[in-house]
Amino acid sequence: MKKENILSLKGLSKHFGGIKVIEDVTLEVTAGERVGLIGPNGAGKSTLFNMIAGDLEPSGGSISYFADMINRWPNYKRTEQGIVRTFQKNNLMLGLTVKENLLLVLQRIDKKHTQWWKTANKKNYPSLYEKVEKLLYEWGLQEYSQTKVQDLSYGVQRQIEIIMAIAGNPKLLLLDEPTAGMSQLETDQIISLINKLPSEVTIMMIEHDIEVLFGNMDRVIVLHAGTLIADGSPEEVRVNPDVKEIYMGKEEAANA
Amino acid sequence: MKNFKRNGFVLILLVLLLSACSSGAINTTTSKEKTKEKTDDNSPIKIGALLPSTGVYASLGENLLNGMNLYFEEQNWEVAGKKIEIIHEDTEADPQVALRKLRKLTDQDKIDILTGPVSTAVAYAIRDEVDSKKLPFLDSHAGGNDLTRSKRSDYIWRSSFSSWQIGHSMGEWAYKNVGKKIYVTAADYAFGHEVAEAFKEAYTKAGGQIAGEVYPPLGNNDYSSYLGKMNKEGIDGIYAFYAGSDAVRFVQQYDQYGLKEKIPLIGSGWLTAEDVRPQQANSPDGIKASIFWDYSLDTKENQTFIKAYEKKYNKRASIESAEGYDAAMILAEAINKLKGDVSDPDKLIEAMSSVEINSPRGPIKFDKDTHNVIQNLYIVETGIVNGKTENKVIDTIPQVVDPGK
Amino acid sequence: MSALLLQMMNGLSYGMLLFIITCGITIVFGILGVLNLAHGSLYVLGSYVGYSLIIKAGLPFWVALMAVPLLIAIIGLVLEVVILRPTYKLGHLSQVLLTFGLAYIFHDVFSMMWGKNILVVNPPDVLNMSVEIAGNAIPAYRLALIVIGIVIAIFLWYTQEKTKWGAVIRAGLSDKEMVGGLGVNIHFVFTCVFFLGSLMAGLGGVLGSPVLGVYPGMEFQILILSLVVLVVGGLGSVTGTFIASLLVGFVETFSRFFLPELSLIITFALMALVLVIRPQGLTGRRVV
Amino acid sequence: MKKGPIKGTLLFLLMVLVPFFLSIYYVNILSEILILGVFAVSLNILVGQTGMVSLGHAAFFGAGAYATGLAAIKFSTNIFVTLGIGLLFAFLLALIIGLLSTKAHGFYFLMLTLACSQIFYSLVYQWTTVTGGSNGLSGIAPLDVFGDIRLSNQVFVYYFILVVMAILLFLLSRFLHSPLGSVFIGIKENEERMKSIGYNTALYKNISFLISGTMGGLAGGLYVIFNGFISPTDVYWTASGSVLIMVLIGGVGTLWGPVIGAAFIVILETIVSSYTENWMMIIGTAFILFVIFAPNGIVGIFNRAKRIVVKQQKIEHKEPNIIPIKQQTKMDG
Repeated sequence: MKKENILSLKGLSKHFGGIKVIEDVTLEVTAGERVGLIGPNGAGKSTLFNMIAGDLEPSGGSISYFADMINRWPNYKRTEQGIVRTFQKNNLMLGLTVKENLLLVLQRIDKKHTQWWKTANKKNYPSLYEKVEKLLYEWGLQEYSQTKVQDLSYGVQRQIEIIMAIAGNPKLLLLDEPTAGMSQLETDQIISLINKLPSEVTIMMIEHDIEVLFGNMDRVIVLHAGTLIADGSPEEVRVNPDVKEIYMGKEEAANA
Repeated sequence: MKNFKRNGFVLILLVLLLSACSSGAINTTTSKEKTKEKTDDNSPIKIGALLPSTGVYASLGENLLNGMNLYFEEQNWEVAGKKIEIIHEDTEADPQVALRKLRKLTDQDKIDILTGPVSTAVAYAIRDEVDSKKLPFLDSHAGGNDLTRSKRSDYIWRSSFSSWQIGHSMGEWAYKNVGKKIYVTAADYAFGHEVAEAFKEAYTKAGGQIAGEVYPPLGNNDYSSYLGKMNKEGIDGIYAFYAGSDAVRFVQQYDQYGLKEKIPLIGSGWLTAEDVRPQQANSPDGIKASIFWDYSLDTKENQTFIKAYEKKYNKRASIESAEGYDAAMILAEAINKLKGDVSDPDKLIEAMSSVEINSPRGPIKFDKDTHNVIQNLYIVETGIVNGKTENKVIDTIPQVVDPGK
Repeated sequence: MSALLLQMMNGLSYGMLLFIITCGITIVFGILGVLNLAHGSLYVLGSYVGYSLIIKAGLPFWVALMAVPLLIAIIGLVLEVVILRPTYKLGHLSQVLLTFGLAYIFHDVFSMMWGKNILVVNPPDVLNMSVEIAGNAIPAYRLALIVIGIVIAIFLWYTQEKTKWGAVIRAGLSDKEMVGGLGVNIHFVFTCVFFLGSLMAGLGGVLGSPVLGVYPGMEFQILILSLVVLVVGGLGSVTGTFIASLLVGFVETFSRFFLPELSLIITFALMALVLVIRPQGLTGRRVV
Repeated sequence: MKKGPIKGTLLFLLMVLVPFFLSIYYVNILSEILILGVFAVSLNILVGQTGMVSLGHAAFFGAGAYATGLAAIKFSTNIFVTLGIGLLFAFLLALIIGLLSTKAHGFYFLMLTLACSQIFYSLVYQWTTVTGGSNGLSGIAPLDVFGDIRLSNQVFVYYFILVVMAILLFLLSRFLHSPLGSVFIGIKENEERMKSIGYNTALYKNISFLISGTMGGLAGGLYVIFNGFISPTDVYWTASGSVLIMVLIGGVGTLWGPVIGAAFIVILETIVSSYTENWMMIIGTAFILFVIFAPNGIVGIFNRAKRIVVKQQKIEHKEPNIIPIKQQTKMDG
């Protein structure tokens, strides 16, 4: 049984003024795939995500999601249909509690968000509140349930960033450097939780930590200066000479 | 739900209990007698002055109040053996605030007579409240025509002027003395339009022709383009209604843009009033205007008034000071007639309406039909005396009566 | 034809007057992000002090033109250091409320010190006359305003684009933290910008008073006018403010000439139109 | 457990009893506070709930007031018909202005609402034949409630306003704590993220604008019923400014804050201006003190005081409460 394509990009490009940030990127992702995205700073990884998620309008090319051309879909509609993303920098409702942040996601999934006549509490919306509590329990964050997000450490905020995306019923999950700025322990936690996601969820993940990527992804894509220079299994990419020269070389030089 | 029922029960119980032994608003509205008894003793007569001391009309309000204070001070704050007390409330020239302040004056201070306001919008706003409370109200400035026409009330009388009087008085005179074709301009608000309409009515009736008209917004700061419109060949004059800062700018720019040499300017007295002329430098030289009082008016009453005013406040009296002074004089006359008993608003109104005095502006009395003042209007011309502008009365239009419709 | 020419001149001189009045608030809002609602009050204070110096103390107009802006700038400086600086961390809404409170206080101070009448300063004698151009008399002072406006515009443009200080300010526009990183004391930059903005307000006050006069409540009119120009021009750009001032000047002047009854609406309609079509103003950068 | 509704009912009862104790003067002031309270509460839906700072809210007040007043003069003397017309008109105006302005953010939104309301003001001001121009619309007679019951007495008017206010606050408190209410708060907190988790924020902002504008119109309608008068002064941008100040001083984003703010301003203005003409200076000083010492408004002060008093008490149930406006409102875009 051949799996259908969840996402296909054709000749996608993005220009800011005269600068070509993404140039003619074509790629296909099949449902259930786990795809890693790497490339040096400024390669256009986040820009690519922004276009897929609908936060940026492409300058050219097309984006298809299942059978639909979604170029003109606004971002919220893409999210409704299952394209859910996280942000490179934490992007949360800082003044609200952890629970409230999650409720905002889940009440939309449960189609309760247009109800205005009942107070939002556990009595009126038992299943909604149970789901939130279950999520917090799974991630071991019960103790922060009533804490305002702005009062939490960066690492915990990062986890919530990811939980919010996962809670949003993704079919295609776009993770923009989920482990950035986190300790090794936290990184491991997050990766193992991502790995526990149901296998039908397609994941695309931008990551700087190459080892994390190579160890957990089915396929790795390398972007450089807005163009796609390698696409294949982690092993193939690892030995790709172009990648070695352009990306790894620099990285190692920087680390040395 | 249970809660609600219990609360409802408690509510009814409490209402019943309290209505039996209360002294709040519900009681006082049904029995108004308490306020009427006090006038027998030596309590003062309270005059509420609803005048702006902030906002756009602040200086007018101040002058009106000064005029009133001057008169009552001359009487040692005592009329017919009763003390006089003025309670001033700031309207901010805002009808909403004015209504609130009026309620304070009537409900809290229990005033006997009301006077003021400057803004016509305020006068219209408080009209119904004054009427339903039977509060004698002497309008000492606001000039909107309707107050003594469609909005007339038994309890409202006006000692100042109606906009019709200001505009109409000059119509015939302008046809005879200025020319047959005139351009009309006024600030774009109800007062401006009313004055301009009255002028046009009288001027065209006399045979004159209106060359055009333009209404710049109130508080406009650049008249250059309007002046460009007015600068037409073959017109004999421009009739303008502007007051305050508008008058200063208009007259100055009229001079600076070279219209002064070409086209004579006439208008209402506020164009060259006492409080704007010092700011206009020599620009107003030659303007002719119609008004019901002027500093230069050479009567005994006026000369005494302006000297006393200058002595007390160390500045020249303005037309608003005269209005305030007159209003105070009318009220005092009425109180005298009643020998100090102002408890009955109907009697007070009766006494007030029959007052006839020789005020600084000349002889004035009330029109019993319209409740508007009957007064002389003067044509004044501005000239230069000792390097400063001064007005001079050049003609009198005696006893102008507002038609009342 | 000559009527139209006259209106062109009127539009130009009125636009320049607007530029002189509004460039101060643009500088402060554009660079500091502080919406200074007391800017109108600083302008009015400039007018009042100018009046006192010229009419009461009998000093020449030119002396006042030098002295008043400096005085206003110093007052602005004190306000910035004492009252505004502690509120930078509180956010814009707080600054709006605070500067609005200041405007209220100023309002009463003005009426206590200068009374409630309109006061006007006469133009200096040299300029107190009319010049004949194509058969139309135009006040010489208006023509002088055009020249002064252009001079100020060039000065500000040069400062912003060509000097080191301008570079720091432009950097501050795009990234406040970066300026801190450059080793420049950001507080000092803020104070300087506020000083400059107040200086411009004072200058506007003196230059504007022969045309507009000064009276209680004027600060709010000036404020609204400034905000309109600010929005049309886009934030923090001298060029934008210059173009917007002229545009608003021309639009107002011509709408008064052709559609006097609608002139009140047209200015605001222009602002709404600009905002709907180009929310970042005519020349502004898009800040999201 | 549920203290809110009980407290509310008690307060309502207290307010019902007020006319038995206080003179008509204070009852009138209370009526005015309640009306301006409704107005401020309506603006708070925008400013405090959805995070959109508007400086043109007086347009809706004016739309409601003029429409109600004109309806009372021309069509009907029934209070529900006239108020309904006022509400409808305010609703339509909010629809138009909302569609135009909700796309803009921060400072630009503020300026757009200002521009729209000034255009509306100019229309009201210049359309003299209908609105009475600068003189305002006056001579609006007392209206009927049911059959022969007429609001001829200021105390009846007070009760009517009180009942409307109570219903409104009840509905609003339900609404604010509902799932839809939390969407609005989410937009205030982070509109971009709300889009990314699947909310059509433009739609919700428009809904918020519509509710807020219509309620502002209701305040205007009540105002006309109370005063029998409306003038362009109440539509001018300074009126928008003063209601914004009521919201800010009372406490942004709280249910009661705006009402308390309205009371504070009305009382201050009324009392202080009777003693000195320099009341603006005193109000200005009050603003500054609030900004520096009590940025969360009067309600913020209460809450702080309460926290100090009941420091040891454990606050166990914490419903999603309404958060004071995030101080870094994106005014610069």
